[in-house]
Amino acid sequence: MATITPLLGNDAGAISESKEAALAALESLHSIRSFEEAVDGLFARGMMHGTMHLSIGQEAVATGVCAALKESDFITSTHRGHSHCIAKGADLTRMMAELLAKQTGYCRGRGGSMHIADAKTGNLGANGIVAGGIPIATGAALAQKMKGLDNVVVSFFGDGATNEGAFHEALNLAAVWQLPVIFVCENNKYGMSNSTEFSMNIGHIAERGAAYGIPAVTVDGNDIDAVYLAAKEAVDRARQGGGPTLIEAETYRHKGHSKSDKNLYRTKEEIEDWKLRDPIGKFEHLCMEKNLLTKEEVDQVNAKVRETIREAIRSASEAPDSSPDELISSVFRVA
Amino acid sequence: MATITPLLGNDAGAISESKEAALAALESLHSIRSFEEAVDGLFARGMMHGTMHLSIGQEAVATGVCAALKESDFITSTHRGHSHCIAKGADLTRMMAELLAKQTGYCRGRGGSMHIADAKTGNLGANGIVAGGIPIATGAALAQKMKGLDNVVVSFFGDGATNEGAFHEALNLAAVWQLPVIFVCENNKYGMSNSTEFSMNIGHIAERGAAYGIPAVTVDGNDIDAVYLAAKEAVDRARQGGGPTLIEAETYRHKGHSKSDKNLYRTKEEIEDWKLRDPIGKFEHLCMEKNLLTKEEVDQVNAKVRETIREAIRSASEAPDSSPDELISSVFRVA
Amino acid sequence: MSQRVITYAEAVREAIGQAMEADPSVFMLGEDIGIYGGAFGVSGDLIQRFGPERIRDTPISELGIVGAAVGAALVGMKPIVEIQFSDFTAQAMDQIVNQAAKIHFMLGGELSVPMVLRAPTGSGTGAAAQHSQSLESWFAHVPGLKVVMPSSPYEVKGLLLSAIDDPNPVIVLEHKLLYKTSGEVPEEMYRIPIGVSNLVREGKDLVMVATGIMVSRCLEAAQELSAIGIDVSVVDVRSLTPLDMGPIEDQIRKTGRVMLVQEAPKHVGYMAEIAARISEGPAIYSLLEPIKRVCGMDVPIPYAPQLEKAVVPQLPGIISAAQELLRGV
Amino acid sequence: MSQRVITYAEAVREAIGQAMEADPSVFMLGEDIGIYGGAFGVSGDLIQRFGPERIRDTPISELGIVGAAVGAALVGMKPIVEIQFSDFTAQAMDQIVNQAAKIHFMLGGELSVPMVLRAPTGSGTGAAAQHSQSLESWFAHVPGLKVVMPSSPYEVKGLLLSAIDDPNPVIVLEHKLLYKTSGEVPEEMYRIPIGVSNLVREGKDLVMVATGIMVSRCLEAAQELSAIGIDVSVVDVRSLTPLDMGPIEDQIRKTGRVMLVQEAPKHVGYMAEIAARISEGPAIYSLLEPIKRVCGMDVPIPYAPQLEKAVVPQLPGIISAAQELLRGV
Ligand SMILES: Cc1ncc(C[n+]2csc(CCOP(=O)(O)OP(=O)(O)O)c2C)c(N)n1
Ligand SMILES: Cc1ncc(C[n+]2csc(CCOP(=O)(O)OP(=O)(O)O)c2C)c(N)n1
Ligand SMILES: [Mg+2]
Ligand SMILES: [Mg+2]
Repeated sequence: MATITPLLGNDAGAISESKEAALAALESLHSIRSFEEAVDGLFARGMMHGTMHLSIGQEAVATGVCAALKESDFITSTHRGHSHCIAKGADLTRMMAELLAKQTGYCRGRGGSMHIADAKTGNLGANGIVAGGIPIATGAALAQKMKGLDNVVVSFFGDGATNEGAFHEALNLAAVWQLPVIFVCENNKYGMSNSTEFSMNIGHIAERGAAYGIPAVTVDGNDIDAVYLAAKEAVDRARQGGGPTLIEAETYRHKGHSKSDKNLYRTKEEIEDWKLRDPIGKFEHLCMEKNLLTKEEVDQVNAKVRETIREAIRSASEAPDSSPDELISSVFRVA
Repeated sequence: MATITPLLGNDAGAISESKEAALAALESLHSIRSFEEAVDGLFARGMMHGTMHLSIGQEAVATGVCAALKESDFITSTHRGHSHCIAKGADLTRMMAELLAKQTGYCRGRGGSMHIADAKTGNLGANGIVAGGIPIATGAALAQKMKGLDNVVVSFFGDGATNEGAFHEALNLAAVWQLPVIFVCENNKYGMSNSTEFSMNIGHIAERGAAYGIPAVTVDGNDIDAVYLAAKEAVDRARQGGGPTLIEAETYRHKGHSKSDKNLYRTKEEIEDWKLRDPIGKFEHLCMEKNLLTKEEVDQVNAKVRETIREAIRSASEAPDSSPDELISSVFRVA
Repeated sequence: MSQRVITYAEAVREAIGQAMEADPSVFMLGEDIGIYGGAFGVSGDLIQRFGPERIRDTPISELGIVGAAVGAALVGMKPIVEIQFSDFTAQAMDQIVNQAAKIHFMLGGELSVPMVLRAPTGSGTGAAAQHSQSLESWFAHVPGLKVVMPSSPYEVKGLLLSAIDDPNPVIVLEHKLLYKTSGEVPEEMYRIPIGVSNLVREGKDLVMVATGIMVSRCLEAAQELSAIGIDVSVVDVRSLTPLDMGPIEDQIRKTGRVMLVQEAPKHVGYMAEIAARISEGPAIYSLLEPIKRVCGMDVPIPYAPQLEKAVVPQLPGIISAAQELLRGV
Repeated sequence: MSQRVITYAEAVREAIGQAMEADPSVFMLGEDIGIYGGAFGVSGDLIQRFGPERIRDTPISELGIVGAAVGAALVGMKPIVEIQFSDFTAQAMDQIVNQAAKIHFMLGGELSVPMVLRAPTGSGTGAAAQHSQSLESWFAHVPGLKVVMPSSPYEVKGLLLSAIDDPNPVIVLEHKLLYKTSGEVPEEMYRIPIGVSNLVREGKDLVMVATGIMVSRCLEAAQELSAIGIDVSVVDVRSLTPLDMGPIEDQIRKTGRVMLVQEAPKHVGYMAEIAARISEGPAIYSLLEPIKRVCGMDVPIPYAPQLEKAVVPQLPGIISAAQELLRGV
């Protein structure tokens, strides 16, 4: 097992105000990035198959949002879901094992990157279907309300997903029933090759909240403090029965949409420009500027994370391949 | 053939400002009401089968909107579609024949009330699927734009339909492509038994326009002038390349949702209250008050319409029943 | 068995009510199931008994509704979704097929979706092509879904209670013409296991294999045929996935003749699967005549009453098909 | 026939390009078909040739896209919709099934929907259960839809051009593993009629009936089997609706043995229909052995490469099934 201890249940104001919180957040940010860089490498060397969607550049959204959640809260995730998974506390070895199609992977090698779920940390699953998780999150939130629990559910999705009917129907249900669900849109400006300028006629996805009568806000998704504070407000409201919120976090993916992307639809300049606004660098810089963390401490986190990832790859690689014996018997759960 | 001459292509300001327009509008309003009252009666006497959705009380919306359209413009309609059909100029005999399952009906008896279409008057079809026609209207509008024609398309639908994903996806496409389509929501406060208070968390359906960046307005759907003027503005904008509009027309159906409705979800008082605001009575009153029409003229229209409906029933009844011989050969069009 | 006679709709309602009483995690959601009592009156007074939280009226948004059920099921609830007409499952296919059906397998086995999706199916009410389809073969083809078509009041109560118990998504297709039919139904909570075909009548000349409303129609036909000396077995498939070929093969072995009867259009319909199973052997060796399918025509359901009847198997057609089969034409 | 060899993806692109040149009402719409060139590179440079009006990139909204195509088709355009993976037709089933398929019939015959819906189908790319399905039987079962599964570059160009000409909605399912395969394709605009099965190889010992990618796999198997003295016919079903049983029945009459090969899960899959047609006679009388289906397993498509292969028919499995059929086991 190679786990990190992500920042969950932070309650001490902005993340950059507490050394402990900052360290945990940094560990989460770096774990996501290192995990995905490792995956990218394994992929390039032909050691992974299928397809792969990396969230490099977007790590602050998952990390900032999950910092406002407690363990018993739930999330639904997307095709670009490693960040959500890690920020909610998943075991990196089991994630890596899944991507390597191992029997010890989260999905026993049956799901791959797009389907990682982890019941233990409340991750109800990545989803290969754009917007597929949004109604599911709404239903999980309905269950919390019906059971009288104070858990909340976060649904992560992209800008492109907000053009799907599933987004619309789910937000409407959540609004009508005042469910404890937070809709977090990672607006990375593109749905595959389609920029938001082409796919919608509005400036901000948060404008869509008005159609359902739910509060909506736009935040800088590369500013983990901003993300966290918006999430915290929404989570608190939801937990107290105040209903859903739509949060739009503006961010950017450094890599292409997936392995087969030639990046023809955006400019080098745009990419470089966003790299300057990298959420991890930005957060490290802030912590050091504030004298919250030293360069050494930052490097230590980095080093620890790298070792954890190496360990994850090592033990995942040694695990047995996904077994064909249990295919038929796995379609239905036996009562 | 029993046709009326509905008001199309009005260009002379509010309908109640021109005698000619007022007479034509009144003919349309009465035709819709009389047609549906007749249908209600035939149904009660077991002479019609299937199900039936009546728009009695809502006639001003279809009539007011179509007054702003020209013949070559298109509409898509709904399960509650007689009004749209008649206001756009359909032949009442063929409509009645369809409801009576006759070979001479608009659908040759294959569609019934929920599927009447009339290519000649640009009616692309009623629809048994809630919100089913909205994306279709959008596509028809796309075709007008691509062909460089200045026709517009109106999509009629109910308040309940705006909770469907189809509504969302279609409005977004229309907005992104700036299509000449006008989305007309007949907000009669209920989707079957579900009041808008339960089915959405907003005060006005027009608030949904903001999610797509399209102009949206709420009008009194029982005031034919108000409907017409809003439609006219939207149609003119669309025709000039200004893109789509969402119009919410607030109205009410006097009858139940369909034949099997026991009306348990609304009060007698509410129904009576809305009957006092009946769009036809209101319009007649206005015209007489303005001395635009005399009581006699109004009665004449009424009498003419009644005779037309009687004639429609008479000739439709004499037509041959829908033929079973052409079932198989009618599934595919032969090139 | 009890002598109590209730309708099919009442049997559905009773099953749901009893399950909800027994298990607080069971609830119902769908359009107009509250004060309206359901488009076909199935939920009836459940709203009075259980209130609007557990008999949950929804906006018109089938995809959202099914998705909400999937999400609730994932975290321990047992939702029963009513889709107003089975035709509107088309709106929700992503959540049914890409989510509900696959989650348990695809996500590795920890999570599951104990959801029941009920939908009125079939033609006969003059509601035309978008309100009259029989789409069972779509669902039956999807790995991860169980599919049942209860053929009588007795069947629907027992199968529905099994569906609610089942930790997997189960699609329950209820023929809308059956809702008002009556039959003996015990008051206690009995279960009919999913995945077991039911031999409802035993004869020696031929076997009719049927689903849904065609079961009673075949039984009527069998009755009339017996008057002219033709002795017919009838097997109610009952559970389309998983499918139990046992009683079907037994009867073929005995009678040598098989008629497959469904309302859905013939082409690529469910009965094709049964024909395929038979023709893969060993039952094929017992056939004295080719298999005969008696199915809906390959057309959308028309509105006109005589046309609507003409396109799906009716009693006279079933009877004459049986006679043809026996004459070997 | 021309000697020019191009890929399947190029053949699709060429057909679309030629149709668009010939007819200004033909246009394409779908996700990422513009500058991206399509998720599988099919549209490629069409955006450069025809511009963004006619190679119309869309937001991610499959239901809206298909609905827009239906509406455009109703008023005289000839849209070609690309659904990025056939799995996402689940999102658009209402417009495909309740609208496109039924409009011509249900609305009385005046209007029609000359729409083509193309979608990459099948497994083999490690994309797991939501991106790898073979859903042809859904569409084939719906009256009002035509369904083709082109099995080679030559086939896809000819069938696609027929689909574009057709005044009815046609679903074109392109196996994603075929896109990079090459074959001879004439440059001119030739048509392959929809509704005609194709005998692609003639043998005397047994006939393999296959769809989509299984056609080439069966041809390979036939090749290998011929080396050990087994002489195999292969029929490419090509058009699933309407279905032409002619060549299939001919070959059964000749060989007495039939193997039905599809990638989709076996249960209630398309090949069940062919089995049913055979077993309804007269072809059944020519069978020397029971029918043999070689199909996908009834499981969602798994991610792990060896599992993904294990669940759909591969060459060795097809070969050994043929041998079993000949040995009568
Ligand atoms: C229903 C559906 N349509 C299309 C796709 C193909 N697809 C996968 S990811 C993607 C882009 C999603 O964009 P966005 O929601 O912005 O998320 P991002 O990839 O930017 O994180 C597309 C079109 C899909 N998986 N599901
Ligand atoms: C997709 C779909 N869901 C449900 C129905 C059943 N249904 C028919 S009309 C209706 C109510 C529609 O409400 P609204 O859109 O407000 O139109 P209104 O009937 O008030 O004119 C419902 C639920 C349907 N026909 N289609
Ligand atoms: Mg995006
Ligand atoms: Mg309404």
